[in-house]
Amino acid sequence: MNKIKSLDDLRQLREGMQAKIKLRESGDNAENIVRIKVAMSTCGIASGAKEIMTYLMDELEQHSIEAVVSQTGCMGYCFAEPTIEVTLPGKDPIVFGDVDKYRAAEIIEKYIIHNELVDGILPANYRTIDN
Amino acid sequence: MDMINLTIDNRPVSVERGTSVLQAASQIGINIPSLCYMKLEDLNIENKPGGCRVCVVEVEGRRNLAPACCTDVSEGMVVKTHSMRAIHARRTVVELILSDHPTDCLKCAKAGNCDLQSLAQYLGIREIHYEGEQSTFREDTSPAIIRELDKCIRCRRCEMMCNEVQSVGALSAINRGFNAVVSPAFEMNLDHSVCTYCGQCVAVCPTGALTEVDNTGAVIRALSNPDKTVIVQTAPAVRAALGEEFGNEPGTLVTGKLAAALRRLGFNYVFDTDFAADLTILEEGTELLNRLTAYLGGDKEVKLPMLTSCCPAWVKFFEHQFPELKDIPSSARSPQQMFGSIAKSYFADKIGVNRKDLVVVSIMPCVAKKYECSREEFSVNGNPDVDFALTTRELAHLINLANIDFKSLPDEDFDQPLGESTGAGVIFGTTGGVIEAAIRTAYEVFTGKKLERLDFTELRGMEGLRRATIDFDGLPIHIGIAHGLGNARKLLEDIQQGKSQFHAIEIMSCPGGCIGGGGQPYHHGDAEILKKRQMAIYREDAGKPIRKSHENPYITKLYEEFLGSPMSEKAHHLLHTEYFDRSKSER
Amino acid sequence: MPKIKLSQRTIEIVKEICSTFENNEGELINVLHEAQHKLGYLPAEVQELIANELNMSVAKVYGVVTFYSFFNMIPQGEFPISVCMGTACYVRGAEQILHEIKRQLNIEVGQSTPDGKFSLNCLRCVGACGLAPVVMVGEKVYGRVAPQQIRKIIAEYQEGCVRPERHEM
Amino acid sequence: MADYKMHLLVCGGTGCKASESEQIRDNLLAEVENHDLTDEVQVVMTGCFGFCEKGPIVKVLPDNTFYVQVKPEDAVTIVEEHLVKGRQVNHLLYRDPENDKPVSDSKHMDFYKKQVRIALRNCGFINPENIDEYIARDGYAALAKCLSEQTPQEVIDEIKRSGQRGRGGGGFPTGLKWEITSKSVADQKYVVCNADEGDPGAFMDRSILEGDPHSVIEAMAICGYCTGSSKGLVYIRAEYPLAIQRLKTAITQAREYGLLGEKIFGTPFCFDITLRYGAGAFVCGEETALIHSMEGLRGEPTFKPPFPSESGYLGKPTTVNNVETLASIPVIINKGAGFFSSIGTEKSKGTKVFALAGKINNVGLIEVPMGTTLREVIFDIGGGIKGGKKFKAVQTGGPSGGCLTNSFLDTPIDYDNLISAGSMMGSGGMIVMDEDDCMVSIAKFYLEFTLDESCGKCTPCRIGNKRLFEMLDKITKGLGNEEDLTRLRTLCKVIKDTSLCGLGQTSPNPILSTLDNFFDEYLAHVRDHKCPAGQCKSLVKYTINNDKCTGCTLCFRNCPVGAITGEKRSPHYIDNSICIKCGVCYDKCKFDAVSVS
Repeated sequence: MNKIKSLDDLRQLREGMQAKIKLRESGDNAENIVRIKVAMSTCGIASGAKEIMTYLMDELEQHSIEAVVSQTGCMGYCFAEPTIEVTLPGKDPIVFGDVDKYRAAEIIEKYIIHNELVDGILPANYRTIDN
Repeated sequence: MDMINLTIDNRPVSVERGTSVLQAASQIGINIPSLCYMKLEDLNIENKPGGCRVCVVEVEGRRNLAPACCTDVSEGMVVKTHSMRAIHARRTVVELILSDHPTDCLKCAKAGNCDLQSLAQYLGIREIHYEGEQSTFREDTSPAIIRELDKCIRCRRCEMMCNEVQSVGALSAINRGFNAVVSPAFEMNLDHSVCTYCGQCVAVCPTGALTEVDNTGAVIRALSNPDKTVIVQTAPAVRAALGEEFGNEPGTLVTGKLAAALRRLGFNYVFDTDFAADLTILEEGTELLNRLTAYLGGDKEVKLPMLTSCCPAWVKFFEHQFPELKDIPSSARSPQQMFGSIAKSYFADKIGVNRKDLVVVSIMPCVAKKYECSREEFSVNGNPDVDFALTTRELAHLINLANIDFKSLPDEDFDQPLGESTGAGVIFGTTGGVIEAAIRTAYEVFTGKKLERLDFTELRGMEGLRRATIDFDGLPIHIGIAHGLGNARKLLEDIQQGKSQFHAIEIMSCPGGCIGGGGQPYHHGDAEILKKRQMAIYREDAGKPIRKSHENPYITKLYEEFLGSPMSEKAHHLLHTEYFDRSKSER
Repeated sequence: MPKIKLSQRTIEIVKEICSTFENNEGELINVLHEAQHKLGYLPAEVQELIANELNMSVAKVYGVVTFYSFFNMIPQGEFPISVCMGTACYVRGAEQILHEIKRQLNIEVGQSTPDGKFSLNCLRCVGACGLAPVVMVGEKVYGRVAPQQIRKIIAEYQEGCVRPERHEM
Repeated sequence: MADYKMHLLVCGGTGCKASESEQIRDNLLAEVENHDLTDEVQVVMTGCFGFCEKGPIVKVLPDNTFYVQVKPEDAVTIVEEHLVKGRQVNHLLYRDPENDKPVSDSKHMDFYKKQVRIALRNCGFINPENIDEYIARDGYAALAKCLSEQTPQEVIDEIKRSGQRGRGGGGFPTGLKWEITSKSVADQKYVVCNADEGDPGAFMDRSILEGDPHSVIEAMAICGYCTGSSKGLVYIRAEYPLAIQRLKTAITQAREYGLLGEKIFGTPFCFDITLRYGAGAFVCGEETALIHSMEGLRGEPTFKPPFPSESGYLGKPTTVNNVETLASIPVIINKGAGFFSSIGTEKSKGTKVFALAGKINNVGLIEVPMGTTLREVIFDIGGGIKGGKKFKAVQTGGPSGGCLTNSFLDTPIDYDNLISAGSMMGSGGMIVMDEDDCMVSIAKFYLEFTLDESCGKCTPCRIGNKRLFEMLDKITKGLGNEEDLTRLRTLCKVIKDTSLCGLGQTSPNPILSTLDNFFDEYLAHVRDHKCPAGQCKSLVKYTINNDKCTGCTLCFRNCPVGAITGEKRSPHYIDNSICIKCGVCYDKCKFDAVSVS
């Protein structure tokens, strides 16, 4: 273990460490940031949900967007897997189907950053398991 | 000097910074009653736990009452010492103490001399509103001291004396809460502890929780037995204090009345321990000179400094705490025991009485002397050299009991041959006295010259540790003096570490020496009394026609008729002793 | 008080503890903690030895031992039972629990069962007020204890349990 | 280190640990491994979440799901359902007591809604055994800031401006305390953390030390910098093994990082910390007693002045601060005095941690802004009284405090209000009592505690409290009279007025406050020889109703002392001279035939 010899050392260490517990901070502050749930059931995983989740996390990081990406169970849209649910602060959740990397990038670029709607929204007639 | 102005009971007063409210009040004649607090001025002894809460006073601006003993004055302070609130609190506190105190004052050894009793009287307590369970403890009787802790009020004075002043460490506060009390380890009896029986705990105990073993009954029985010849010896410090018990000013010398009273009590012979003190000087002085001569002759084995050995508490102290130094003190017995030994041999022969029929009583300022005469090595076939040791207080009690009007007694002399003494024997009663007496003799014997100046003021005083160098005709002799065992410990530690430069050291267990002994009339925390007793001792010395032990004609006669010479085989047998390692024993 | 003779090993242990604290009188409480931890309790002979090692009076050591309720001078049961007497436990019925344990074991607080298996003590809050009333057996905490459970808890320890590791005097 | 997608936080506080939370963690780890998720899911044992009533607690992040009363066997379900399938485990969710609806996010629980966590900021959030996590939460930034940017006096001024007062009970301004030590001249000074939390029913300090030990270490170092001291001592209860272990780990880590030791942050400042253990003496919470205890002596208090700030440990100037006080210091430095002083009331700034316990639904550890009312604490956060009983009183301040009734429920909590209400802040224990609690017995309970814990040095506390206890005992046995009540009050006042230390000066408070607020109840005991709450055994009589008793013999068989007699199938009878009033017959009777009077 290296000694912390200056304020800068401490700062560096802190920044490195903050990423590791950011997840907890964001969880605590979820209402005010972007929340994305990736349906991670058997069919979802089979259609590449895991890769999409990692891709989303990386992309959001790149764009410095504070977001919570979590996995959730089957949303019931097996025909449209992988599906993700995006909740912007103060808005209702919107579910996107058939999300591949290209569409994921589009969702981030258009919906999350610029708040424009993107094709492929699934009808919001389901209930999230939270409710 | 930094002065602080304050108001006590509407009177302005200006005192030094660091003065307590209690002291400040007493400076303008306001007496705030206190109980646990005790200060012996100039002796560096202070007990200030702030525990009894009797001295609480009202200080303007403070939420609670403040203990006057521990509250230092501050600028502009306004104190009310006797407001109704303070009086009410004080009375309640004393009632609480009494609610946990036996009410057997009628037969308490301390009745009439008890600080708690006086306080309850002063506060006019006629009823205790808060009765309840009382704490009870097993009574502990040792050869010298009785502990009746039911009467303990947790002032902690004894603990302070035993630890801080004497560094003995026999006592400590134990348990907590309602069961807290002061006790030896494991609540064992004192005789299983490192207690030296110096009796300083007894000397400061405000109640009857700590008292001496009462031997008056045994003495009365002996005196009333026609088959016994009962003789008495009285220690030097007794004559400087006994008067206090009969209303004399502290420092009044009552030597003549003392002898008269003892005679009226029925003792067959009234002798003086001072005689034995002179004898001690010859033995101990000779031993010192022998050691010195050997040392100067290049003997590296010789033990120096030589330590005095007349104080039994001190002897027990080093036996427990410094057993490895046990061949350093002089082997001479204490004057009490030399007296007993000579009385039951030389004198018994002289008057033709069997030692079994001779009862030797000693009047001592000390409680450890009771223990000393019970030591096995000081008896012959189970018959002790000294049968009973009474304290000054016990003697006063006997005198009263016998309806002797002490103050109107004529002055009488001691009997001969064991009643003759010199000024040197007298000063044994105070710190520094033994060594001064020894020097008066040693100088003349060593140098062969007559000593011109007898008053060695450099050896006198109340400093706990004193040192002086005496010129033995060109040879500087370094003297150390300690009174109080805590001070003694410092000198012993130096010896242990090989740092001691002294040739001879005098050690007395009690602060002030024997005048401050545990068997003396209670000083109730007034150190002035000790100083006055000390002055009285030196007065007695100055008035004596002979002031050097070796000039005591009866001592000379004793050697001629009986002992031969100092340190002779016979003298060794009768007047010297050995010491034991008590550090590991079951004590 | 019955005398016990300390084994050479015990003497060494105590001396070693004292020397880790540099035989410093001021470390007395730490020394006592360590000694009790290793020996289970602090008999008079151990206190004498400690006093000797730290160069202080036995009376003082005893004074400290009897001041703090954490220190024991008698051996504890193989399974010391402690009942929390904190306020939260008290208002949730700790007294009844204590009473039931006393009844079951037929001992008073501060005593051990004749077979040396259990000893009973009360302690101040253990800080598990959410679980009040709380009983501890050794280090194990039992929460939300009802008087009816006591028999079962004691039975757990009645037989077949491993004796906690402790040095014999 | 893997980049985890999920964190599972398991409460490692003493309460949850006693309910096997370590086993839960182990099972979770095993399950995570079974499902090959070790690279994605991190399982962390944190400090206390505070919601002890519902422990053991497991929190899943980032979706902030709060599982309560988890059992070791639930680990399988949590991993399979929540982690793998992404479905919350419904039966482990907290249910709103109002409408029985599950609440998954702790933020929406009443228990957490009104809390503001400063001292507890990291408890239940970070792994207390990992210094990195503390650093990630701005840990040691305050120390760095002080050392590199501020003079000791500037730091002291900042703390003085924050208005923080000692959280140990006395409420002495922290900044002022530091200033006095800093101005004392000595070759060595000491910083002492008082972690001898002894109030029965209080566990704030323990939770902080277990959950966030670094915050205390950092604050002690800051205090060392301000007061010019290089040595810190933590006086901690030996009864807190977990806190001791966490603290030791934290000190070792801080030393490895050079945050304790020589030349901290490359400045000339040196500071290190050692531990001293308490040994079960409540009075050692008093600072002079604590200092004596650290010196290896009996923990007896001495008269103040001199205060430890001038003459303390080994006679040197010593700052003694409570755990909670210290834990807030880094926040004050990082966020500024203004942030802290914006919270609270005029004379009591910031937040206060309370240990909520007793007859309350949500037992736990909470932190609220000063000025929050008792009602908000007890009914909103605490969820009201257990079992639908009626609120009777709340005891604050432990053995030094008092019992407050209904009429004080809307009093904003701060130092001064509590004192004028006849209680005190104390260290933060808050025990709620309901209609079944006899207030005379409660007063007696506290007195018994003080009696046990009195050091015995001064007369009023040693003997006075004994007499108070005896009088209360008499009253609860129905042997008291009205005159006793007057004597009780008189003696209480003298004890307060004359005792040597805080313990004795406050020990009569539980009696005085119950005498003031529940005088009728005392009267019932002495006049009618009745205990309205039915708690005083001597005043209770069990009888069997002839009409209802079926003679089933169940009571007869369960009576521990053989006080019940009667033939099978005919009414039984209780001999009250034998009955010990254990209540077993009452509990066992299936026919409601046993009545209490």
